[in-house]
This record gives sequence, structure tokens and C-alpha cells, in this order.
Amino acid sequence: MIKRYDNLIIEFFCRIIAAPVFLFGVYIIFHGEASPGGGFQGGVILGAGYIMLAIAYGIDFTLKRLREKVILFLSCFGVFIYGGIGAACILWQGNFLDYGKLPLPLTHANAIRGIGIMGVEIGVGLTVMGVMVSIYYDLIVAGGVQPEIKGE
Amino acid sequence: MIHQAPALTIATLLLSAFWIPILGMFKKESAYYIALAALFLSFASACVTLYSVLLHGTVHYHMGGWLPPWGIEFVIDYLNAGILALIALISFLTTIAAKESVKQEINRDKWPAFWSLYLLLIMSLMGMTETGDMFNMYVYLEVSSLTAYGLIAMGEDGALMASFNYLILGSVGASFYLLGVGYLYIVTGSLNMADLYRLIPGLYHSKVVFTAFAFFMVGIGIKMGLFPLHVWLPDAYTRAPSSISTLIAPTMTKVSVYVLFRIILSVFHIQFSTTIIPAAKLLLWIAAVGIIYGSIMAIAQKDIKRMLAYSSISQIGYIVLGIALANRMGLIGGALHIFSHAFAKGCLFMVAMAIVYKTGIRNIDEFKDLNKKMPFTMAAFCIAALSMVGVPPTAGFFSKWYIVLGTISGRHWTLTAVILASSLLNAIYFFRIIEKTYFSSFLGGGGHGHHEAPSVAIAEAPVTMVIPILIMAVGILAAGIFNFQIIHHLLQFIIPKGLV
Amino acid sequence: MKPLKLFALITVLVTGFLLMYGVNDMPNLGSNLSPASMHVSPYYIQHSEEDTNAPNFVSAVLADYRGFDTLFETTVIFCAGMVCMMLLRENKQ
Amino acid sequence: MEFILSKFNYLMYIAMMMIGFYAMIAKHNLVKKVIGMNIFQAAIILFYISIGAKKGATIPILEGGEHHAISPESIQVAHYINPLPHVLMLTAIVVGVSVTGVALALIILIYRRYKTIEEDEILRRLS
Repeated sequence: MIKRYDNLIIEFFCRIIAAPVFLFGVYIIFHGEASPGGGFQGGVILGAGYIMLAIAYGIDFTLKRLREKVILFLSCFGVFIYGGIGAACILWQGNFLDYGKLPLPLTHANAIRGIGIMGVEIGVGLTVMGVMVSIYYDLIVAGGVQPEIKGE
Repeated sequence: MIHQAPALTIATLLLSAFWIPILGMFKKESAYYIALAALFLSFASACVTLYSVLLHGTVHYHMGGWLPPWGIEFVIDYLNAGILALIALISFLTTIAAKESVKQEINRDKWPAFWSLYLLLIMSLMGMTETGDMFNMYVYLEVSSLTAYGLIAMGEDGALMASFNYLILGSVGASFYLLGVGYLYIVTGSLNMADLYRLIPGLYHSKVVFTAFAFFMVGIGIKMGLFPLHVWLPDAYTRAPSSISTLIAPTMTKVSVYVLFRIILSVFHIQFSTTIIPAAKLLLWIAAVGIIYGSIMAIAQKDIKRMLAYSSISQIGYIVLGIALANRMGLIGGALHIFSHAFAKGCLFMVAMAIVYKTGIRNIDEFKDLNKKMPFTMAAFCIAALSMVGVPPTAGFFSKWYIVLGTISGRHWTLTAVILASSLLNAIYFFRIIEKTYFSSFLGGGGHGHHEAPSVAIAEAPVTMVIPILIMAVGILAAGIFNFQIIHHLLQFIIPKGLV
Repeated sequence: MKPLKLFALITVLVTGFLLMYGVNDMPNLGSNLSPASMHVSPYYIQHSEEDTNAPNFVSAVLADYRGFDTLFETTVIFCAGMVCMMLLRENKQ
Repeated sequence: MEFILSKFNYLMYIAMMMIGFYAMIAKHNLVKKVIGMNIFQAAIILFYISIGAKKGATIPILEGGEHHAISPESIQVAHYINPLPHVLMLTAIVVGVSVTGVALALIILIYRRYKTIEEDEILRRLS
């Protein structure tokens, strides 16, 4: 199923849809604080876009563009952004996750908090995307589809 | 920085757990050392936290600077400061001991993920002890279960099924807990434990609160392996890799029991479970049946890890019995038994790990002459076994002693008899091992007259295993000898006012 | 019916009955005056813009007031990814 | 009748929960157990979201708050639904997804090892 099969219509439409899907995912991550959405939702959309490409073009196609190690790095680094922002607040005399204490050149504490929320959402988005793709890849490969290239 | 210590216990483990897989891509061996360093830092922070609790009393740490009940807070009081330090200590020692065993049992490619999950498991257990928020507790519960499913599944044949059964039961438990949180939320509007403690007395006769309590009990009962809900526990402990059973046996069930303490004592008032609804009475009898059942099943086992797992079920029964007695002595005994059982069970599982690592033997009948091969390990085993049976001056004696005093002051003579009978049963299954190990060569060689048994060369487990085992054995003795200090400085403050 | 299934059915019915029993005392659906919407949540609704500059209350609560929860929620996801990787990924020879 | 109408969601979630719970503990097929688990989680989500509902209220996003500051007292609490259960359920959804992923991974391994996903057959083979 996840081997590439040459269906022009599916490939064409996936190619058209892919870019707006990714853009939409990024939009949802960055607008999480003002409109419905946030890191989880945006991350899931990014991951779903990737999975859609994997279904249409086969898993080799997508693995060539996003290596296994990059996916692993994304999922670790995203959570690390979140935890790192939290720990950075300790360095500037705040409690854990007290974004208001971050040394940003803004006058109001609430504006700094807004920036903190956005940073956190980006971290969450990266992790969710990475993990969704990683779980998908693991389940698919273990379920019997062997990629021709190893994600080395 | 001292007031940041509660957050640092979690943050060090968390941040290093995320770096382990990244660095593990380049060098697989680095994973273990990062984990060890992080655990050491976390242990140090836990000690600092304990110290500040001893100096200044209860410590509150507000995450993100938000005051409760709006934000999440860590509350470290006299009950959980000791348990926090205990878990940090035991997991640190286990990690030292587990190094060689993991090298033997786990594929080298999987080390980074393994150690990362291992750290997150410890992190979630420490978080569960510290948190003062009901929903935060649920999240920790899920982190600990999820990591445990994965780690248990890495074990021998049958581990997959054990892990899957645990997954199904564990999700039932966590969902029940979540339902309980929801039911409390709908009538109080709060998720903070201290806030709930303030609000609940006005709602004692609400059916919602009763339902919430029942669901908490079942959910936590599944997580800690309380008697009728224990079905996942023996398989999971037996099939898991030795290092993982060594980690989860002394810590995970103890933390769940601590959550039970929290819910009965400082979310609901203890009067709720004693006088408003007959929960304490029900728990008493469940615990009593569990104690006997666990002991009898342990006698029937041949596999040492499975035997220890059933003995865990019985020991959990003691702690729950102590809580459910709901009097001074019972509570102190139950809390002290968390300490003594954590040390003893940790030591026993470490010994089992060392034996499996060195000889591959798990069947008790083949333990002959092990004392000559591994003298230090078996000496530690004897101390831990004595503690489980309850022989002075080990820690197990004193905690059982307080629980017995509690049954006497509550006039539950049957329960006194149950504890004494179970101690005898414990003695049967531990002395059977000691007899097989130390005396079988005498008994078998009796027919040959003065002929000495053939000498066996010492083949002790590696130093990294023996030293933690000995430290744990010393810990058992220390927790026994200094039990009065533990009670005087920590545990006497956990008793709610107005309790006889 | 097999005894196991019967036992399961009884367990489920008891659980359902217990939950139903609790529902009796619950505030009505959509009530403005239920404790759940009176005690803590008004603070979030009124102050999140002022405190965190985020008009979306859910985001403000998720990432700031209860940000600590969300950190571990992300950790849960991370754990799931790690577990799947550890269990399923073949060794590279 | 009024009782049923005023507590409709709560009763429905209990029915859903019972279905899921029964599938979790009574079915022998491992995948069916996982499906039961998902139904159970969906039931809990329904329950929590029902807690947050208010009659006639809108989604929890401040209206017109982006451009000019609004004093906290002038915000009508009854105008917005309760955001807290939504936050909690985001967490619960994520947890549900993670547990499902791990469960499926385990099932794949179990199938590879025993060539079946019927529980009683696996147990027979194990013993």
C-alpha cells in the first residue's frame, strides 16, 4: 500500500495540496494564541501533510527528503525547546516556566509572556510533527513495507 | 538557588532525557553516563529539598509563578519529602547496578532510547510525589505508565503479552482516575489538592463526591497492584528486563501507594473514608485478603522474580492496611513501611539481577552453593529477607510493629492475627531460599561423613553491582535503627489533627 | 455465555451504575452557575489577555497557566515516539 | 424526562463508556481491545467537554481583544464557555493517541512473534 503506485491523479493532487497543507500547519502553530489552534493541532497537520505525501509517492520519496535522524532530532529538540525555555526562566530568577522573567527587550511582562507562549508552541509543534511521522514510519515499516533506502 | 530545588529534581532529568537520543546517534555509550549524571544531580536536588523541608516545614513551588488554584504547584511536605529522597536514592543506586545487566540484556542499538525512557520513568515518579495538582498527577501517571509499557516489553519471551495486558489494565486505571478528577471538578470547580481539601467537607453527602472517591480507589488500586486488581503485576515484574524490574518494583508501586495516602489524607479528609462512607473498613479487609493471598502465592513460585512479585502484592497490602486503620500508629506504620519495603524489595531485586547476570539461574531449586560463589550478594539477600519477615533490628520489623500496634489500638484482633500469620508465611518462602543456598550442601553431603563439600571458587557479580546491593542492605539496617528519628522528624507530622 | 464474559458484563454494569448514581447530583448541562464555571475558570477568562497577551483562553491556559501540564503532555508524545522506535526499529547491520 | 434532558450528555457518555469498557475487558482480539480503549477515551472527552458547556456562550476566544486593551472586569464571564476542560482534554487526547500508538506497536510485535492476535491462543502458546 505504501509502495509507490503510478496514479497520476493522486500524485498531481497531492502535489498541489501539499504546500497549502504545510503552510496551514505553520499558520496554525503561529496563530495559536489568537485563534483556534496551537502547537498540537499545527504539528498534527504538518505530520499529516507528510504522511499524505508518503501515501501518494511511497515512503522512499519522503524519506529522501526527511531522514530518520532528522525526524528523531526534531522530536527531541522540540521538547527541548519547551523545557529549555522553562529552565532558562530559572537562570533569570524566575520560577520554572515563568516566561515573564525572560530578558527580552519588551516593556510589558505580558508581551514577554506572549512571546514565551509562541516559543513553547513552536517546540510543541516540532515534537508533535516529528513523533507523528516517526510513529507512522515505524508502524509502516514493521507492518511489512521495507524502504529501499535505509535512512542512514 | 535553594528554593528552586523542587523544580530542579524534575528539570535535570527531563532535559537530559531529550539530549540522550540526539547524542546517542553519535556515541551509544554516552547515554548511560548522561543518565547517571542527571540522576546524581536530581538526587542532590531531592536532598536539598528534604533539607529545606526539615528546616522550614512545607515547601510550595509555583510553576510559572502562578498562584494556586490557577497555576500548578509543587507541594513538598513531611510525607513526600522523605519519599522523594528515597526514590531518588534508590533509582540512582539501581542505575549504577543496572549498567552491566543492561549491557547484557539490551541490544546496543537501543541504548539511547532505553536510557531516555528510563530517565523519564524516574522523572514521572518523582513528579507524582511532588505535585499538588490532581490533573498534573494524571499526566505523570500516564508518563510513568507509557514508559513502563515500553521498558517492560523489552524483556524476555512473554514480555510483549505482559506489557500489553498492563497497557489495557493501566489505561482502565488511568481513565478511572481521570473520571474521578472530572467528577470532583464538576462539583468543586478546582483541580488543586489544597483547594479541594478546603472545599470537599461542604459536599460530604454529595453522590458525586462518593463516586469520585470510588473511582480514585479503583484507578489507583490498579496502578499499585492492590489484591483483586493485581493481575498485571506478576507477569510484568517477571518478564521485564532485570534492570527494569529492579527499578519499578521498589519505586512504582510505592509511589502509587503514596498517591493513595495523598488522596485519603489531603484531598479528602480522613474522616470521609472512616465515618461518612465505610471505605476504610472495606479497604482493611481487601488488604488483609491481599496480604494472605500474596504470601501463599509467593510460596508456590519457583522463579525468584515471580516470587518477589507476589511478595510485593502482599507487602502493598500491609501499607494499605496501615492507611485503612486510620489511627496514629497505623498511619505511621504504613508510611514507614513504604521506606522499609522500598529498601528491602530494591535490595532483593538487585540480588536477583546480580544472580541472573552472573549465573543465569532463576529457579530457586538451583541456588545451591550460591553463598560461596557470591558471598556479599547473598549476605545482603539475607538481611533483606530478614527485613521482609520482620526480624529486629531491620526496618521491616519496626514498620510491621507499628502496624500491629495500630491493629491493637483499633481492636482489630483478626488483622493482628493476619499480620502475624503472614510474617510466618514470609518466613517460609524466604528461609526456603536461604536453606537452599546455605545448607543444601550440608544436607546433601551428610551421607559422606566428614568429607568436606567441594570448594566453589568465588565468582562475585561486578563491583558496580555489589556496592549498590551492600548500600541497600546498610540502608535497610539504618532505616530500622534510626526509625525513631524518621518518625520524629518527618512522619509524625503527617497525622491529621484529631486522630487517636 | 462464558463465565469471563458474564463477569465482564457485571463489572461494566456496576461501573455504569456507579457513574449513573453520581450523575444524580450533578449540576445541569450548560448551566452558567455550576461550580465548574464559577470557581477557577472566570479568572482565566477575565485575566488571560491582561496576563499573557493571548486572546485565546485555551492557549493561554494551555501554555502558560497550566504550562507545566503541557510540558509533560509533550513528553508523553515524545515517550510514545521513543517507545515505538525502541520496539519496532530494526537494527542496522 | 426532565432529568434525562438536563443530563443528556452525561447519560450518553456513560453508555459510551460502558461499550468501550466492555470491549476492553471481554474481547479476546487485541485490536478490538484497543478500539474499546479509544471508545472509552472518547467517552471521557465527551464528559469533560460537557462540563465546560454554557448555554448561549461562544468559543473561548476574546472578541475584539487584539487591538485595544480591555479591563478584566468588563469581560462577561457568561459569554464564553469554560476553557479549562478543553485544556484538560487536549492533554487527554494526546495521551490517548500516544497510548494507541504504543499499543499498535506492541500488537505488531505480538503478531510477528505468535502469528495471531487472539489472546486465548497466545496464552495457550505461552504456557
